[in-house]
Amino acid sequence: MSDLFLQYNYIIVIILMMTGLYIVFASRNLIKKLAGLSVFQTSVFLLYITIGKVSGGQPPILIEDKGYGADKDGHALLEGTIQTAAGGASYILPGPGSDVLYSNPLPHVLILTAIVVGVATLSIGLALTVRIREVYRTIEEDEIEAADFVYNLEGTAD
Amino acid sequence: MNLIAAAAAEPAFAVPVLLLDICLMALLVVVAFAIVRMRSLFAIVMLQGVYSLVCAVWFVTLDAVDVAFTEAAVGAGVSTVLMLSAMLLADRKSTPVPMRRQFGALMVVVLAGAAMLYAVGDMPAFGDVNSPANAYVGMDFIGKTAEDIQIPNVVTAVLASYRGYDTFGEVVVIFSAGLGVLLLLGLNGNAGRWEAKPNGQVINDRTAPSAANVEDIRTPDQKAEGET
Amino acid sequence: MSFLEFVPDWLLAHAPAFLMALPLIMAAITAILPNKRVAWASTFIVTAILTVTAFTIALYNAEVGTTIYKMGGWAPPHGISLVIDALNAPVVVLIALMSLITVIYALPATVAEIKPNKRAPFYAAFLLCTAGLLGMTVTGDAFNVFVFLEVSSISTYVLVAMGAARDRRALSAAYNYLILGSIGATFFVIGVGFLYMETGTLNMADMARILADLDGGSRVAKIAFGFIVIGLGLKLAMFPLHTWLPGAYAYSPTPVAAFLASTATKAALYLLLRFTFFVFDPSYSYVADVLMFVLVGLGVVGMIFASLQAIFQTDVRRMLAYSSVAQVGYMLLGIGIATTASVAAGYLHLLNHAIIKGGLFLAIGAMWYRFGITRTEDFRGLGKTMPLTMGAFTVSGLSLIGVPFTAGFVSKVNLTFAAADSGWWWAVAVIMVTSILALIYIGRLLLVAYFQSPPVVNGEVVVRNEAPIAMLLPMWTLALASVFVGIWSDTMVGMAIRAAELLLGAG
Amino acid sequence: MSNPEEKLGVDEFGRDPHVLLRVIAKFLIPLIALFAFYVQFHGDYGPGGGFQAGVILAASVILYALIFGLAEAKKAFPPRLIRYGMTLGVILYGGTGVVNLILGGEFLNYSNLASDSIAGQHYGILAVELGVLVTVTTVMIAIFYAFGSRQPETSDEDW
Repeated sequence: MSDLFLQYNYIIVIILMMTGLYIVFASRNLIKKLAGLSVFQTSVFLLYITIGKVSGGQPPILIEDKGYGADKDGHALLEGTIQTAAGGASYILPGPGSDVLYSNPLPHVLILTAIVVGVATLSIGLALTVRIREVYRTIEEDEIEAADFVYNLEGTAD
Repeated sequence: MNLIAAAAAEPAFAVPVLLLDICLMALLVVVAFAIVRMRSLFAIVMLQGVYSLVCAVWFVTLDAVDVAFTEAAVGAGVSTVLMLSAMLLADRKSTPVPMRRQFGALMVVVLAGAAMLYAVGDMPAFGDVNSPANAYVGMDFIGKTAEDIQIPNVVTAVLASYRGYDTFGEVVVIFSAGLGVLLLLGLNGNAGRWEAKPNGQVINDRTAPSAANVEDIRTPDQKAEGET
Repeated sequence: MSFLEFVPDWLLAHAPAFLMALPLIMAAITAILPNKRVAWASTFIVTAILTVTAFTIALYNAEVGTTIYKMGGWAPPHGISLVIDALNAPVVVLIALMSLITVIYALPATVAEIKPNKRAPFYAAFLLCTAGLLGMTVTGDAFNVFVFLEVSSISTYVLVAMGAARDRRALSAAYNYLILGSIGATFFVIGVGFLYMETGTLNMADMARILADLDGGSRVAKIAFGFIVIGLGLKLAMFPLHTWLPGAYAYSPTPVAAFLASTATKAALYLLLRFTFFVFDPSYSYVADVLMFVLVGLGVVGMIFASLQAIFQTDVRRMLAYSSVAQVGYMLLGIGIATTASVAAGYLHLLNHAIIKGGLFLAIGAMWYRFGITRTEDFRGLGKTMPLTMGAFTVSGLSLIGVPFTAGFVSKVNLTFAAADSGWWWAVAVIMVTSILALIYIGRLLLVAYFQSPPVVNGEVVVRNEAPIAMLLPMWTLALASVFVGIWSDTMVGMAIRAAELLLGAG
Repeated sequence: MSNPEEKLGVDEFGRDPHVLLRVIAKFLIPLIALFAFYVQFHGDYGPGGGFQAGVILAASVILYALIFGLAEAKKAFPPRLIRYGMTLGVILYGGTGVVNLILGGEFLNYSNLASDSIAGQHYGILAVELGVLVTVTTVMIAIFYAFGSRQPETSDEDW
């Protein structure tokens, strides 16, 4: 049982993802579906970010070593630093002798890309919704299907 | 309180952060469930913005500051503005869906959720520094960035250089979204509107494919705009 | 060999990057070109260069084997790599060639279907779609697949919606496609996320290595596989997940329908092959179970049900769309049997079906262009009024049924033998039955076209009115290609077997 | 919001009821734009980068449109610029990659942009982030213009 407590984040994220998916599947309103899609995708972002979290870590923005050889708490940092090319700064890196921990940057990068993809999809979906509303006078899927059904029976106009 | 005891036993977990996490998660669940129940589209759109904003806050506690920044600007900002302006052009209310028609959706969602919950037991613990995801490629970027690129923000370095090709794709995705919206709506808001009179019968974008009697509700200047 | 001597070394080295960078940059430029003719010309030149590049890549691959291109100079697994091997080189050629053929066809077709001031952005969206499909085919990085999947999907939603200029149902079809396509892509991302959680890498070859070390991995890898199959299943129109497809094919502009029918689902199917056999492995028990029960089961059910649905359609393009769902069933059956011969047959059918369906949709588009034909009963007398177009339709249609000396025959025979070799006699029976169903829905059209007289409109019998040469050329290219493949089948079969050996033979 | 093309008017006494809003906005909008550029060029050192900066820069134009009307915003940021801007961003990004190809490296391998590979990486990241900024800004504004210019068909009484 205590194992599950260490993974509580995944359980919540799964519940959130499925709630978003449920909104997409269960609602018949075009805008509400898109809102659900947005919730679904945002929850997937949460999944990725929780994977990359390191407890006790900090944001993956490298701390510059000011050259004191130790941080303000007096930890020796020499082992963990990298001296860069002439004139460059040196950064404190995780490793033996260093007690700095950074969270995993890779999921962050992936999700930055995914957020952009999400907003692109959303804007196309909304543009389609506006056009559908203009030609069908409704954004309820049932009414749209009913209108299309009539046309499917009639066949197309000559 | 078992949870807090477990957290306290694990030195890496800070209890206040854990409490904050739990509050944020509870808020997210409440907001998501509220969206399910809501019928007013305005409320749904605003709650979607709230959801994104709370997510952004959680991203900060998860050390993903860049993602939090973007999510706040995009999810809570741009998306909400876009959904509001689309809603202005559409409806304000959604019609309720009877419970029996939601049953299929519920089944699908419960199945998918159960499948994922089945895998939870084998997932690495939250915040585990030695999990495969955190011990391999991802963490290498920190050392590599300090060596190869020498900028402090590792996320920028990975985004623009190591995975710059992904970001090129991302720019193209945004470009195609812009292109798509221009094709669908037009910058002056008149794309897709047309009218033709074959055999003296008026048909336009609203009535095609059937030329049945659907009256044209546009104002004369809108029609003129649509012609151009 | 002789051709490759003329290709400069730098092109050989950088061809994989060239394959995406060129259409993506040119799409951006095409979007702002003021003149629609110039826009078409630029699209045509780009797709022509792409086709040459794709053939170069395929020839080079046949000579030197798998090549890896390190994007940005960063070695995998840290950087994104592009991989060209025997599996994706034919798919790259297919996509590039189909884009060239579609662009030639689009010159007259867009006149009827796209407003003049929209044509330059339309061609730009088309180039984006092509680039996205090529991108997801050549990449060796699991997350990069998602990015290019979305590049192609987002432009596809727009292209489908452009059909609203003549039929408003294109809008609701595009919306449905957008919702289901996004759910599919998101499922795929969840799957990749789980795989990342399990392996810590995004490079496909690296994932495969780590999964093999883990002996298939834990429950996380199982669920990852499930989500990837469902996500890609949505994209490739696996049977119960195909509901977006008929609308998208039937109401989109005719060049778009032809291009989508021949490439979009094929690229997704290629990815399914890549993940099932390359990243995962059929030796893991859960992969074998999914192949055996899910892919084969859904494939067979889809073959039968979609063929039956095709028979009852009155709109020809919807009929062809359901037939596509049925044909995807053949490919899934081939993949599901999971022997080298069957995977080769499924892969061969992937390539052949693209040629066949492309030809059919181009012919239907030309008929719509001349006579506004979309319904089956409108085919009356088309053998007389549009003999050349109807000829191309007939050749491609016979190939779809699987008449000897056509491409469809080669792949169906290979699939039948592969099924029989594995002792799957019931699958052989299903292939026979669905071929008969295909005979019914295609034959019905041919009967109407050749044995009924042309309709009388306003007191006059409709006279011969052939499609323009820019439409006939592409459709006959595909029709003759399917005959060519049917008669000289060795090259294609050899390619398919090399691809299957890459997936199964080595490991 | 019902007719966004129309400039927000004055009341019957010739006074501007939104004067406070407009004065504050005039003060705030340049600051927002400035912040966008800070986010852009500080992206190497702290959170931020082309995408976030582009969204913020677009937000400043959107705010201008909301307060002064869409017609005014279209004068300040003409729609014609948008199509070129979208293209320019993609070309900046892709062009950087092509320059790398010409200089003999792989696509998007910035190391050869300068004699020192690290300086080359810095230039490359600067260039591609600029491309992201241009595309994101113009596309966000384009999408807002497209939705804002469309004539709504529901009347305000529906609220």
